[in-house]
Amino acid sequence: MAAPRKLSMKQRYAALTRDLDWDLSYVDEDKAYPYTSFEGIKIHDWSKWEDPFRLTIDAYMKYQAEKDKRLYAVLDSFAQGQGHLQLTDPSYLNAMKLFLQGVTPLEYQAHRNFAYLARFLNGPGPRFAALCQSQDELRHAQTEIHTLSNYNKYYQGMHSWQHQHDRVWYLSVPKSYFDDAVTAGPFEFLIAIGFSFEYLLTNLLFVPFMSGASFNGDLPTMTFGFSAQSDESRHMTLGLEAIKFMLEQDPDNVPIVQAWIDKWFWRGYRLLALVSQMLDYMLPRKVMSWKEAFELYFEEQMLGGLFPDLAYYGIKPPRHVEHAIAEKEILSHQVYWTLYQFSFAAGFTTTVPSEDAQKWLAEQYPQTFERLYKPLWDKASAVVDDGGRYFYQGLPQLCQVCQVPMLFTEPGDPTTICQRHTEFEGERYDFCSDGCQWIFEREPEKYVQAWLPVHQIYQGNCGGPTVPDVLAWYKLQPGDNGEIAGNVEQTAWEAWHATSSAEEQAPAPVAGN
Amino acid sequence: MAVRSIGEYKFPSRSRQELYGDDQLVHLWWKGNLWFCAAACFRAPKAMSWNDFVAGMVNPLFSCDPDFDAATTTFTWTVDDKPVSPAGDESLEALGVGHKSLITCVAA
Amino acid sequence: MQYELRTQVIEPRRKTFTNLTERYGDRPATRYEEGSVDIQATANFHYRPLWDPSHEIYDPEYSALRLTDPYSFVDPRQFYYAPYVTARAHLHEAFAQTLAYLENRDLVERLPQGWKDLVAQAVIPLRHYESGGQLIGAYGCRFGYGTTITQCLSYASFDRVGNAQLLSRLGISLDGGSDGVLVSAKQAWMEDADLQPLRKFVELLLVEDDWAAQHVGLDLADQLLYGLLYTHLDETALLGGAGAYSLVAQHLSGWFTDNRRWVDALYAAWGRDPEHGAANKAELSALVARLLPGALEGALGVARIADRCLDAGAVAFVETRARALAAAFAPEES
Amino acid sequence: MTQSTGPTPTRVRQVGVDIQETEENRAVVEAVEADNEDCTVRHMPGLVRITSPTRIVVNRESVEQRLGREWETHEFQLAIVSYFGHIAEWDDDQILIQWDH
Repeated sequence: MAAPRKLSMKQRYAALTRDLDWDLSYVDEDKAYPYTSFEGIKIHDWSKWEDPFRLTIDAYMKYQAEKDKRLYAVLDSFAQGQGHLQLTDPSYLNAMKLFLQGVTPLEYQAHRNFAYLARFLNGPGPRFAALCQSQDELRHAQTEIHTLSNYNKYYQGMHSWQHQHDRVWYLSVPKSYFDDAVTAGPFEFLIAIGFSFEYLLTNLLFVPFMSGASFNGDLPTMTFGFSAQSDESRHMTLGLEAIKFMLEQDPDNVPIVQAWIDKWFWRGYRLLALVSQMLDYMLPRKVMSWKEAFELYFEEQMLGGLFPDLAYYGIKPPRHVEHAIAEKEILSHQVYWTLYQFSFAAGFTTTVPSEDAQKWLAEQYPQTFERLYKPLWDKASAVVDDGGRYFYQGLPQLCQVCQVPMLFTEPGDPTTICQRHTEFEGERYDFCSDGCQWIFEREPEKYVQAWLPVHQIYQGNCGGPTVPDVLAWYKLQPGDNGEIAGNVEQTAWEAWHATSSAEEQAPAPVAGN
Repeated sequence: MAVRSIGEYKFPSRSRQELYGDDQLVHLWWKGNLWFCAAACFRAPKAMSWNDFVAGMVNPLFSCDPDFDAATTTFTWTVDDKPVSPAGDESLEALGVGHKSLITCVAA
Repeated sequence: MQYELRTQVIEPRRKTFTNLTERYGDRPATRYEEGSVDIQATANFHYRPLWDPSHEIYDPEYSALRLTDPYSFVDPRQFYYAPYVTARAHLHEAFAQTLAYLENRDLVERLPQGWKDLVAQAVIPLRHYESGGQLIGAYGCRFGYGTTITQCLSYASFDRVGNAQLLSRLGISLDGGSDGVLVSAKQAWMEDADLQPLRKFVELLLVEDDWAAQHVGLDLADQLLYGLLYTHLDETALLGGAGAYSLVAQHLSGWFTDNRRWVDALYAAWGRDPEHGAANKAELSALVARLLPGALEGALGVARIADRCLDAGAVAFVETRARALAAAFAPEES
Repeated sequence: MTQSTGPTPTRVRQVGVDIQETEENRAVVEAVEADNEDCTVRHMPGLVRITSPTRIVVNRESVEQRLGREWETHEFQLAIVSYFGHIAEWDDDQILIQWDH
């Protein structure tokens, strides 16, 4: 960068990255890049790949080192100042427990599989972009761990996140999602993660989490989130570039890409069911409703902005998107109601929403909350008033594809659970939706392998036949799971705050703004 | 449609019946009752009698609903969408319940 | 309120994550440990890869070299992302300062002709060699088993493209700010008879199945080439009035020393493994026996160019170094 | 942020960029505001969202004027949180976000 006669950013970038590549002559190209033809995608000219960011290693290192310096300074001062006491309420951390158990391992998986792309894409431009993303994803996994490490010292539910990711029932939802992506070929992975996840859905995942952190006194997560997001914009660009590149290379690629968009939109959307309840139920102080986030980040920005752009290539909005739109009124309620019943076996806690929270939910969901869900919460409250607590006495039926308990309802009928099934080679397989059934029927050989937690428990592969056996195998500790009211975290929190001076105004854990 | 793969791609189901010996997985769904967020999944012997199934699996689950009373709540039943009238000592297998079958009830 | 709260001592419930207390006892963990140990998934993979149905997503069988506990290897540098990028930001910043210093004083232009030829004909073309190393590191990052190992390979991959860019920037500088030298160096990489053995060696490494074989092969070539160009010739440069070359070489030899630390630690971990140690040593010996001749041939080509430019005893140096490597990895007498 | 009632009935095809709200980034936000007449600026917790019905341009010179020092367009990476649209150009002098088609 100190060169007196500077090449332009573009020329310098080309000389320092793409031009490093050479045409192999001692081995066949097909042998060196064996994975880019079996999916049916046709690439005629790898050099047509555009690299918008044009980052060279020196610039990458400089800016990333600066970002991490800022982030770790915040983490250190937070730990020194016992910043965790500034949260709105310890129950806020349920969102972060879900994040560490469910999302951090995905960042790590992305790190490893972008390395696969960094090796096996034929073009040096996309290989280098994939290598940068691989590094970034490792950064995200590690900065998340380090951000939440301080909370882990004082709170439950974070101590065995990696062990749990490989074993616990609801974590098979994110795990199977990503296992599905990394076992696909390189182009499908680019559409699955680079495009569908990073571009189509990432804002729905991250921005609510980070705004939620900022609204609930979680400075480190907010700082981590914004810092990670600055990398995400590079990743979004890679995803968008990938899809345009494939579509421009050959018209035969269009139907293949369309099918992947259809599959991965639905796969990702089902994964985000966990985020929907986080926004509407887990945050003590609400940021925005799932419905509003979905309308803003998905309907406006993606259906309104992106898909008209892709229509140029003949790409249509994803199959089954109308079901997702219709579900925005009911999704979070159904999911949290499910987690409420099964949190005895989870690494987080649940409770009946407070009166204020229910008021907020009724305002956000005037069509559905009071009519469909408030009666359930009233009944659950009555159980509590009688000295009980409703937990489901059994294990749920799971969807073979998304692995979420089959809690979703028929399109247009929010009171009847949706049941779909397909027979394949003499065995019956169950699905939560038309979307998941369609995904199975495209590739049944893949989904028959699914490691479904409920089925595995019944096969005796999860520590033993009883619920306590399974919970021990999950490494759950007292206070990790179950009901919020009266658990060890709440008790400790009250004790910590009781010792502070009387004029202290604890931030009120109420809904709305 | 089949998968596109490099090499043969054929793996057994990880939930196939033979993994459960003489038992099978059975789903139980109280249709129309949203108190239960989803249908339940049980492992039950094929030869289990209907009475044992009701006493050992259905009632303990349904009892989490405070409005349920085993003595008075009556149901109509289907197995995989076919109406059935289960009798006391009839086995699940005889009722047409197969691996991962869906037993549905609607409160009368 | 805040002040009083902050003076209150709250006893932590635990010192770190459970996997680390299970491994190391009840003590606080480092950020390196929290971010590296036991991070990769090990169980209950849902599907087999469509592109390789014979393996699990992460599978120790991707290599003949195994560790009973993959985390018996840890990076002696304790690099997780933050210290890694910080260290490399310093490297690139220092290199930029060196280059600026050389350019401001026209020191690259004023290198003796033999040294200019050496840089243009033998050093700059190796940016493609580094680029091959980038692919080898990425391969190991994907197919290695255990985060402590794959993390090192990931950084090594990134380092390679970084090194290639250092060499490229030197080439741009040598050409007074444009890319003429890069163009001729690439042509040499493709066509110069003395560079073909090295290019062939790299290309053949890229199609080795076992990531560890790729990694060991690259390391053998590294030991010969870095030893020759950035250590042996560095001393020659200081004696021969080519201080500018030495100023550049220090950054690359510094990187190589840093990289050796984890590579040597990995060899040691393979060798001392309670279950696989003996098999690992035998496999490593076999790999070296199989791959060293190609690495040597490649490095000798580069040495011949160096000797043409400078008559610096390069060929002799490489041959001696190769004999030492062969001896170091020779099968143990039984 | 909870006051809006969902998407407007006739959708305008916006592009947008979210920038982390910091002292340093204020110059960037001001430069974008000045150089994009039709843009809308909205403050959200911790970040500033800039949207436009046409395109968003970030000019190096405009940022440098407000910052009082040299500014590389690469530095925008330290500011950006998210965007929607397509990064059509990113060179030494300018960053351009718009839809292609």
